[in-house]
Amino acid sequence: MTATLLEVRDLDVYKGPRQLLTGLNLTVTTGSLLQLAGGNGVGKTSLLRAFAGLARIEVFGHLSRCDDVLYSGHAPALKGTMSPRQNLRTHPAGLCSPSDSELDKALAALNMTGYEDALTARLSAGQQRRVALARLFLPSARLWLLDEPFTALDVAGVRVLENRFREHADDGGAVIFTSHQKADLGERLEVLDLESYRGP
Amino acid sequence: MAPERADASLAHYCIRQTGRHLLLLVRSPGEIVNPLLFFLLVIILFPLGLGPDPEMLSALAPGIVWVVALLANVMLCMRLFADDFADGSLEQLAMANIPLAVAVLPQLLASWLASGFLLSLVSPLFGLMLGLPLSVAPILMASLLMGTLIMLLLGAVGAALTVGIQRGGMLLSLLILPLYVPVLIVGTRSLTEAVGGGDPAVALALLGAGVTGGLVLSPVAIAAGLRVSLEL
Amino acid sequence: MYFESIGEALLMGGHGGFVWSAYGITFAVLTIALIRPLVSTRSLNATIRLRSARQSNLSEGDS
Amino acid sequence: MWRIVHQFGSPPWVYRFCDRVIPWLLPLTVVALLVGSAWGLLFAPTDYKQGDSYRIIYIHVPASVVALAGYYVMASAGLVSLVWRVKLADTAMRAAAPIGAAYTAIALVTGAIWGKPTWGAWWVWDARITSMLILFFLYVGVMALFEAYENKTIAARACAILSLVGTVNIPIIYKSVDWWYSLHQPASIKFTGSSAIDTSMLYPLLGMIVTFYVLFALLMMLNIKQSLTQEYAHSAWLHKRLND
Repeated sequence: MTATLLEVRDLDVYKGPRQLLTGLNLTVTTGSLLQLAGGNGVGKTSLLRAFAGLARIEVFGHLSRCDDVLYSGHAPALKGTMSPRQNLRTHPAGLCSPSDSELDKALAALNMTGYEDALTARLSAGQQRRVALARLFLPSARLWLLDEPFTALDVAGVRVLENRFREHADDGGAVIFTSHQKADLGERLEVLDLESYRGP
Repeated sequence: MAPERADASLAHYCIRQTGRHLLLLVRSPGEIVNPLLFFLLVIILFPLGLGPDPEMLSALAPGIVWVVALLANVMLCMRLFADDFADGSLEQLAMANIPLAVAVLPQLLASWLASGFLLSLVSPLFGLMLGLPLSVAPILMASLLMGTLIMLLLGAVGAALTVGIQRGGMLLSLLILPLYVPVLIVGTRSLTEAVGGGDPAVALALLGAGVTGGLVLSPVAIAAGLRVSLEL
Repeated sequence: MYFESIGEALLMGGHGGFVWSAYGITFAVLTIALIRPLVSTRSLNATIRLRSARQSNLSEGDS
Repeated sequence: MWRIVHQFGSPPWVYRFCDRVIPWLLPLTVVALLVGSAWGLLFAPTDYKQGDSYRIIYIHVPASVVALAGYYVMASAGLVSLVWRVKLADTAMRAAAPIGAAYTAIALVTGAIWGKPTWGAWWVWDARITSMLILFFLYVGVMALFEAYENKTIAARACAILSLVGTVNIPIIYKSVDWWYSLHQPASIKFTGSSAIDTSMLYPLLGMIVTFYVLFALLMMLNIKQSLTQEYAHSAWLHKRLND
């Protein structure tokens, strides 16, 4: 049963006086993997934030989506003075708090076992990135909106994340992400090149 | 996908977020101690500036205590959302599947507990320095308890609107000081009535009205302000 | 007119200085508020006409 | 499920409206201003208590009244832009702010000048004047907030919110200042109370109040036309309009 998670009809996105994107039409259903591609400054992040509902003032047109959304932006939303466990248990976007076993399983999937209770500030940038991505390995929302999820990840990390994407899509979820390099997700991956929707 | 959980309710979320912010405040004590230190230091300035004469000081004490509490609140509001905005937590707060106006309340409660609440507990000691008799202490504490909460709620609106602006501190005080005028007037009035043997009930009642009105109305403005700042 | 002469109107029983200065300041502020947008609009219009004029000879030139 | 409605509102229509109205409204308002001032200054009788310094009320009272009304005009434009996302409402709000601030400044200056001969002090902590001072800072706050943002579309949304918050607080500020004033000052000094004022003095005052309202509208139209010209400098409809 494929339900529509996100629907966009003739969407225009502005950045102050400049029109970034125009006339965008898109429907994202369960099980789809969508990559937003395009050069720097074409408006990938702005579009993703529009999908998330964080950008509304300069977005015009019809945009409707399901309420069950997980957004991950450039900033990892982690507090340095807390441990990964505390960060993930009291995550501001998480309406329900994961149990310890789910937490350990998620952190293990990103081979962060042993760091659950260390101070996040003392972890390396790559490790902090993995803690931020651990949310994807917890029971989470159906529609994922991920901004550059593969940055600061080593090869192993990228592969783990790609598998998770496929798994999530098979479970009836959907992933929309921005990325510079081509993601190895096979033919299921649709790539939306925003260059063709560039404003005047 | 995410199975409906027993603790997925709003109340659990708010309790968890309040705990989170209290933990953060405890872990970085500067956030709590600064307003209190500021309050003590600035109170000490007035006798140095105006002279130690107890009669004159106790006559001016209500105004001094309240103006200093007001300034401490402005300082607090400058840092209110700054860290969360910088590290992306504010974004995630807006992405929580509940109204932002409700989601922002735990942080305000935690900030108030760590600042206004403590300030009003400590204020009788500072009041003594200004010649405020201990008999007035309960009124002083009650009025500051409510006043600091109203000022935090109003200040948070200004903070939400200026969090995205570099060096937004000066602008913040310009935005919220006019809104603080009624709180200052009513708060000082409650103290002067108490010191003068009059009846502070009217002023305290008005402060109570301010708290309830503030709790209902300002979260909506704060949420709208945060959404604007998140657009940057 | 209420006053017998212009001189008396200026004096206003000693208060003239205050009254006329108040009116002077008010009219100054209102004049500035009135003139500023007019001048700015006029100059903007000039640049727009200039640009559209240049565009039209450009299109004539190469057509 | 939530969705965003298309933006609407037509700048060309408003521009044409301003173009048609301003040419006759501007001279009319200037004449009304001059006639009203002359009436108040030269033809209205003297006040037996205050002498001729009372003539300042013919600009102080209208400026104060319209300054306060101007804030509500600005806030309602903000509300329209906030709720129906009409870009023109942003322009109207931005146009109203500086004029309201100018009116408040006029009210403060004329109030201070009036205070000197009447009560011997340039600054009198009268309830009206104090509230007017706070209103001035509310205006300055809105304008400063608008300048602080680089992206002016987002700035307008922030200012709309701030002006609505200000609207809710203005009655509270005015009432609390009155309460503060009644405690510290015996009610002897009634600045602009509703004292029964003789009709020969009342008519010029009413005339000036109406004139100041019309002037506020005129100044708003001028500012709106100016910002539309700036904003739509590259648009075809403006080129056509300016060239024919």
